[in-house]
Amino acid sequence: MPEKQKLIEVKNLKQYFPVGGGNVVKAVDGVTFDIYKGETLGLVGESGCGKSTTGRTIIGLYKATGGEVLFNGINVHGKHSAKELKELKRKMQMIFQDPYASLNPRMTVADIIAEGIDIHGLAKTKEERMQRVYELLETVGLNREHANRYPHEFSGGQRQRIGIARALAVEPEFIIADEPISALDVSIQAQVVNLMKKLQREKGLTYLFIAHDLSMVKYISDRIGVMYFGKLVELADAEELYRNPIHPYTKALLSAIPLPDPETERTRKRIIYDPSQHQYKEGEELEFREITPGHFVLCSEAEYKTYQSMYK
Amino acid sequence: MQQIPKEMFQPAVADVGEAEKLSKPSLSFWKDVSIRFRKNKLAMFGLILLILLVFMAIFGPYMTNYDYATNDLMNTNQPPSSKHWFGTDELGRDIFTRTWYGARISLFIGLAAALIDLVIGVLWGGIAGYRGGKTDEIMMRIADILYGVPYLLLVIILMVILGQGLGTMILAMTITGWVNMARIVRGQVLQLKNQEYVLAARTLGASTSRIMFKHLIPNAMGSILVTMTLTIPNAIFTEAFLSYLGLGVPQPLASWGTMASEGVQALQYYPWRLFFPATFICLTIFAFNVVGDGLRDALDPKLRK
Amino acid sequence: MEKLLEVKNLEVSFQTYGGEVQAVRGVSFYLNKGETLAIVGESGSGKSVTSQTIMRLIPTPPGKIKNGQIIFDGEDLVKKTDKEMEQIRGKDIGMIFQDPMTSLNPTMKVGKQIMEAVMKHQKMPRSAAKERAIELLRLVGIPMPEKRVDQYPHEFSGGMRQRAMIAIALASNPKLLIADEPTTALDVTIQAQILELMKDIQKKTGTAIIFITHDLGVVANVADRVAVMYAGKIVEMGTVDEIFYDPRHPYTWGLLASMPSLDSDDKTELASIPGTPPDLTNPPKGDAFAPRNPYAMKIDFEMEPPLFQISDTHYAATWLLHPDAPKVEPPEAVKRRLRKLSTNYPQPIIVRESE
Amino acid sequence: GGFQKGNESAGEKGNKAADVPQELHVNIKTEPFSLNPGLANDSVSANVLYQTFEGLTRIKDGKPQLAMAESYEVSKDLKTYTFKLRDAKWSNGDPVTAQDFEYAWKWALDPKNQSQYAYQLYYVKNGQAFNEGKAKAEDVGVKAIDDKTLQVTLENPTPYFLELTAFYTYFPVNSKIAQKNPKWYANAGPDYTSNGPFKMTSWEHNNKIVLEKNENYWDAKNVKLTKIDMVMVNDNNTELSMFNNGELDWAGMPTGQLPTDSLPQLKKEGKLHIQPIASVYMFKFNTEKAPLNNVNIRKALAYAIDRKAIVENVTKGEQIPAMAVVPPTMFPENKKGYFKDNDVKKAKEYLQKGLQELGLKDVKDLPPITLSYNTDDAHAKIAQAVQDMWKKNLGIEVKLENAEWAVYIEKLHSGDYQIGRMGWSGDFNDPINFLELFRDKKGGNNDTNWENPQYKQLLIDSQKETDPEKRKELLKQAEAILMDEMPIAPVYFYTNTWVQKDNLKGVEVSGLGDVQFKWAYFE
Amino acid sequence: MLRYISKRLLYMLMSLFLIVTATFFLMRAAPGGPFSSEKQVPPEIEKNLNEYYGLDRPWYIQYVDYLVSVAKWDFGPSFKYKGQTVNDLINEGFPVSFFLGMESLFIAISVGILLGIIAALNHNKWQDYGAMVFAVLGISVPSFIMASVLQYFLAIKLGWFPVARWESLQHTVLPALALAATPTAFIARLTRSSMLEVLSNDYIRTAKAKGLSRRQITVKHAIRNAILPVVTYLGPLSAQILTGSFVIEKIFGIPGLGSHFVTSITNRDYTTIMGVTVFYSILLLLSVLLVDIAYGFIDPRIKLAGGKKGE
Ligand SMILES: Nc1ncnc2c1ncn2[C@@H]1O[C@H](COP(=O)(O)OP(=O)(O)OP(=O)(O)O)[C@@H](O)[C@H]1O
Ligand SMILES: Nc1ncnc2c1ncn2[C@@H]1O[C@H](COP(=O)(O)OP(=O)(O)OP(=O)(O)O)[C@@H](O)[C@H]1O
Ligand SMILES: [Mg+2]
Ligand SMILES: [Mg+2]
Repeated sequence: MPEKQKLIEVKNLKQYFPVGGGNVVKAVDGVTFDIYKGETLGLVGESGCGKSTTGRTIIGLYKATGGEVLFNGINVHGKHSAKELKELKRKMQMIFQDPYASLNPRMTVADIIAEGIDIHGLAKTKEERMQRVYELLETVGLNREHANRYPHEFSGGQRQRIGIARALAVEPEFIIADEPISALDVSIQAQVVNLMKKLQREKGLTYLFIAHDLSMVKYISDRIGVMYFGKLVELADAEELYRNPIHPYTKALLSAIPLPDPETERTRKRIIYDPSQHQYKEGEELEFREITPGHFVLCSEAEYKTYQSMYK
Repeated sequence: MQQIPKEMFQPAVADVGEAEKLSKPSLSFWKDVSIRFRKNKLAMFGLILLILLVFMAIFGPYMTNYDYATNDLMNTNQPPSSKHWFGTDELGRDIFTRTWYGARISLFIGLAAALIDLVIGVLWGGIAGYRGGKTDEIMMRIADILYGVPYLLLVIILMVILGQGLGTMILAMTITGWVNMARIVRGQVLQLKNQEYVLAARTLGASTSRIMFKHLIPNAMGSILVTMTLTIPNAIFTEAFLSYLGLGVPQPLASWGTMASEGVQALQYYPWRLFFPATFICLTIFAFNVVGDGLRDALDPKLRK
Repeated sequence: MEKLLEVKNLEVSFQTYGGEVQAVRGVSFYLNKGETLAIVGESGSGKSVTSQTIMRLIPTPPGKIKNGQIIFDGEDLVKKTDKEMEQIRGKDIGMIFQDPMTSLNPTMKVGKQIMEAVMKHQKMPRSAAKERAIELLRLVGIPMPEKRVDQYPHEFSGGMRQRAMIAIALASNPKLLIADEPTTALDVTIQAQILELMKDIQKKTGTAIIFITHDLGVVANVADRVAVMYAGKIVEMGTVDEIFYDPRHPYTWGLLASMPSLDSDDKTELASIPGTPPDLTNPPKGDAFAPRNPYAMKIDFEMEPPLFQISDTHYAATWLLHPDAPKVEPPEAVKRRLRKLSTNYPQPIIVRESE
Repeated sequence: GGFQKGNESAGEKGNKAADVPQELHVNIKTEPFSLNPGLANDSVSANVLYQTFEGLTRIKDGKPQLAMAESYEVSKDLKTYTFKLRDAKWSNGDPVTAQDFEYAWKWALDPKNQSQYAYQLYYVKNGQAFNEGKAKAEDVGVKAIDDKTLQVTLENPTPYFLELTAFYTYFPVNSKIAQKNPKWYANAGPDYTSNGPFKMTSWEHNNKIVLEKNENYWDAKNVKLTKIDMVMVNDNNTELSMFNNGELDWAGMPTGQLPTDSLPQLKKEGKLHIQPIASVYMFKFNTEKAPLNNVNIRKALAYAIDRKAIVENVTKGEQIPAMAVVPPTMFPENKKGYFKDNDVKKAKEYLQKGLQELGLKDVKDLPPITLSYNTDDAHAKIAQAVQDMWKKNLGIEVKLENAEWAVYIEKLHSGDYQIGRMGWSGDFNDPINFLELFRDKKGGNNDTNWENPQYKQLLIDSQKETDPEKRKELLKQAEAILMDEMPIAPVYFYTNTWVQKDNLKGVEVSGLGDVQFKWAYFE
Repeated sequence: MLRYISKRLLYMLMSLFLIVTATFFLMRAAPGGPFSSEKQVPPEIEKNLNEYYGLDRPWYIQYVDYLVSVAKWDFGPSFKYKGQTVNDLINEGFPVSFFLGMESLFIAISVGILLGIIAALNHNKWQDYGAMVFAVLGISVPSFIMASVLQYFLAIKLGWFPVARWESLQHTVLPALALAATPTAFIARLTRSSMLEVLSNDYIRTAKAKGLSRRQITVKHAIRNAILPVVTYLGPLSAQILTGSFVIEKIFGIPGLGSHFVTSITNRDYTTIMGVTVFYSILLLLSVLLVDIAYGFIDPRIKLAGGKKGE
């Protein structure tokens, strides 16, 4: 494998939320991974395991409780001049999980999409700006006519596409896509994914792709991380992960994928993951260990041994 | 079954050119707002009323042969009649004429103070709320302090230092007037600033001012407009209060505020002295309110009719 | 079988300054007791609007039911007053909204929002309602529900909010459950859990479900029948098997062909339906799908296709079923699925003329 | 509504006087500054103190009558008064002694005791010196010879001394209590004793004072009212409304005030009571500011005021146009005054003359003139009326400027004004009250920067003159000088205006504008 | 939370200190003094007085004295009302103003919010317009006119209420109404405007889907989300209203605290100015603090306490 350049380095990232009574929710609890330039890292995991929080912390919407995030070697959470920050912001974009909430109800779609263009001065003239907006609308499968409408006048999927168009508008280098296509019909999903791929090919974009649709994740991702309860439990090449899932949660996940075939669906059995099945002993160190090159699993020393033996 | 010619079942492709055409010209946000506003009858009525009031403020005084200052001590406190449409006051001056002279001052003061309050208040409250933390603390404490120091004392000092004049008056009027606006805006901003769309704008690298003006303020517009419509009557009557301290318009020039506060003394005897200025204040505020409401509705795309 | 719901020729449009958006343009379908109808279709095709119209929840104005009937339990919901609807909503018809973040009250604890639904129709005391809320949260797979009931929506993840919405809808065991993309934000394990839960409830109480989703895997899993919508119309409707093994409408073909497959490691471009969906402000003449239809014929640009019946349960609206139309091959990915179904009529018959 | 009711009930009960409740409800507007006679310095306090306390003399029908004093003797040089006190008691039964007087006067003069009105006692020998810390208390010319004999030595002969002893600063204080409890005057209670016709039984600060008949008063048999409710409502319209509603028996001056706008109607209904008082409304000219340094300009301005129009149409209380400075209550002939009211012709002549003297061709060339007044509706109206008159009659455009009271008075006292309004009232019934004002350029309240040696001399002479007629002559000469040099333009003499229950009788409103309810009763 | 509150209390002290300082210097800079009157006090007496009240000492000593007196909550004797201390004035006046203020606040909040809701629920219907007309009257007619008008019509013409003074509950009705008019109207407008925004939110739709009635939706879902601006406004408002209003007290002859705010200044009664200012400021600062705390309860997304925020 050729030496790849790290675009994002996430080091022992922690994000805790205080909730009533002095309790904290450890939404992200010590996550470490890298994303290489030009690749797509898929992030899957149980709902509520901290995927969105990871994404939001990486882009700097939350101040990390611990750990750091480097973008091209620059600490995202460090102090920056306004100009640096703006540039950094342009290079990193996020597609929000909640399409509707992330659209200002008082702005027309054109203004929403063009916001990034305006901020970074990417269009010289009004016409150019509108041209860009129309282009973007069409690339995400919307109509030019939609430009003057307001977010509440759209269907869920259409809103989601507005969010995608907004992120693409500034031509970023890195996009955190938080369930970007969940509300789209498959044909448009395909259209959007194709577009993302195309951009990746042409412009070397890097994605952190958070999703639940495992077939789509598999299709788009180069590598996939699996999260469970704030921790990354497994990380491997996409193919590898699907072929050889090691962590029991990953296995459970893969067994639960519904298939577009009524017959198989009627008979499918899924594996149920029970965290207690690990039977970790008191004081056992859980670490992210490399089972085979590029395939990491969060496990104890004992498990590590068994996993490795299983593999061979 | 209906007969359909066979050739209709020949494969065909869409005419691309047609799809490219835009059926509706694109409207800017403000154009959109203005269209919506104009469809609101009541708001348009308010606007016309305002224009009428301004018109009268400009031309009203010339519709009679009286001026605002000349006494007619033989004809004091006359009820409205064909000679004096709104009656006369305690010095026999024509209330109609004075009302429209007063309109000039009151409308100007009301608008000027409201605008200044709006600008300062919105910026102050917006920045404090959005920045939060120390900034918020310091800015809001400054507002508290201004609010805590006796206003009357403040104004007396202003009067002594700066002397009478329009500038002093406006300053006196706005020195604490914006605080309410700032508080309201801050409250709204606190509520809005964690909305996803603000976060989204932040990830796009939007500057604070952009977030304020494009995201926070438009969404807080309802409360801002309402607060502003309160600022106007406040200013009109603050002017009367300042006159009391010698800071308002010098006598014998009239303003609605001073006319009303003098008129209220005569409520039981010569009610027209209160009625006319008070009515025009009410009408003005009414007009501003309906215009404000109309604007609010027009700015809220969800409330389309 | 008893029809619980019958929607007849429903037309809904929205007044905007850009013109009238004809979101739903004559939708008819029915739903039996205890049955699950999946609605799939293009994004923006009117699925949510249709389902919200059944609940009479589209905002009016700007929305307006221009035409049609919604017969629920023998009564036409379109004619009901708001007060009467209050008795039906939540109790007889439960609904899961598509946008879980904005559909939950941000200033009310999640538990309370569930309790409210419980208390409204089941007259439960407060403490019992809270127990029930916790139970519901547990049922939808939220860990530590005792703690979570007292949290606010913004402290929930996207999927958890969605599950809270599901809990609200399930709270009062409605006769009809409308689930508008209820599992989009759920991972597959939880999704499976939820689907099982829904089926379970359906078995126990005979709830009928309208299930709107884009995930054809889920459709295959839950649906008895499937309706495919495009541009405000149902273009094809049939049992799951009919839709998956014998689709007739080119849009349905397009959908089935667009899915990536888990088994193949093929990283070539996904098939998608080219072009953009029509703008519903001025829907095109003829078949709305025609401009994107690789099999389009001249007539598609001229006349709306009539509805053809292929079997007792299978309908499709496409000129391709016309006897005069040329025989065409569906795309490769679809062809692989095709099976001969014994229930089909020998010839599709027109059941509704095009206007 | 209410007024009618009040009338009816009064008429009904008029026949059986004994049944009419002898309870009086009046409004005193505000909280009195202090109900310690030695500390009081405002009319509100005065109007309470005149009911509760009594000095050596008491004013009735404008003349001092013996009150606490049974008799008195004056020495030849008019400088020593020896008062014999009558057998009187404090409201708690303690006897009123000469020591109580001595104590009270010295207490007020004592610089330690922050009495603002201590100067009212400066007539007493060494009073001023003691107050300024230049003499000891023993040196002050007031001495209790025995329990019932009080000897007062004066600094100079003071013809009006018996008037002064009716003034509240000269009231006695129950020295026994006051020595024990220095804060005796803060509240009603056992320590608040008084020697007047009424005693204070309740004092709700800022709200209400209740006086009841003092059974220990020496003249109690002549006191008919059993109770006086003094409420504090500082709003003219409210006051009148309360009266109309039957909630007050008296509205208007001297304790309260009627709204100006109500006067014409009240007059028409015949309800209005009007009584002239010793008080003058005037405009002061700053004689050091151009163009008011020119006497002819001042005269022009003064002559061009139409006073009659003002009192009839603006102030409306039958005030008397003032073409003099001493009120007609003291100099009855001053009703006519020294010049003609609204003498536009003369005024124009003076103006021409003045302009000539100033070397100006036209009124337009006059330096700008500002007329100042303290904020008040009445003052504002008068100022505007005068402004208009000057403009119409003389073509002089003056600017108006108003200020809050304290700011205004500061400006006036510091000479930072051109023309300023001022009202002046007498503390006691003597012209000197008004003339003294302009004796010295730097004499505290002069403000006009005007001084005239001749005038000054006349006043000094008058002080030594024992013959009242001759003294009056001297004072009149002085007034004539004042009216010739016109450092002030008098406008009108005040009147007291009020409405009262018809069956209320015997209220004594003095020419100085204070009120006594001692003899009041309802019939 | 506790930490936040104690921090805020500290800031409060600082603000109070600044208010006291500013007031002190403004007060001393204002022309005229406590003893200036048309009959000027002879300079010697004035000297005595100044000495007695410590006004002859250098300003910094006086300033420190004031600070100390504020700290000890002993504002000293009133310069004008001899024999009364400023603490007396406050202790006597405040209960009256407080009572009246509470009454007005109650009216303002309940009627205002109710009107606002009715107007919003019936947007652009006659109820809305009716509420608007009412609100316009309330907003554009200041309390001194409102007071006189109420007095004239309800007390003098109709005789329903006593004209003035502070004696029975009946006496409180008119002043409370007059005092409440503007706040009521403003609260109604604020409520209406934010209710309109809230009512178009999706969660209202969810509430409808649960089958909740309009009333339940309004009470349980809409108000809380719409109330924030009202609460903001209520903070300083309650400090103002509870310490009394000069004009209302004047017109109705009410022995409240409000009149002291004005008369102490026109009288240049230094100690009283200081006392009432400090008293009012404390109330103001406290109510502003309460509002900020209330924010967190009303909208859990607002976190002032933690101060956590990206960047
Ligand atoms: N309030 C509204 N005003 C105007 N147009 C609207 C409004 N609500 C929905 N629409 C339009 O109606 C059409 C149908 O929307 P609907 O939400 O039903 O789509 P959907 O099928 O649910 O799509 P998705 O799968 O993306 O959720 C869309 O084209 C949308 O733009
Ligand atoms: N602002 C917050 N305050 C408190 N807890 C929070 C907050 N945001 C997220 N959490 C908690 O953090 C955890 C992770 O949330 P996150 O949104 O990252 O999950 P997710 O992996 O994106 O899930 P989903 O797939 O359902 O969107 C959840 O338990 C959630 O309840
Ligand atoms: Mg998420
Ligand atoms: Mg939808």
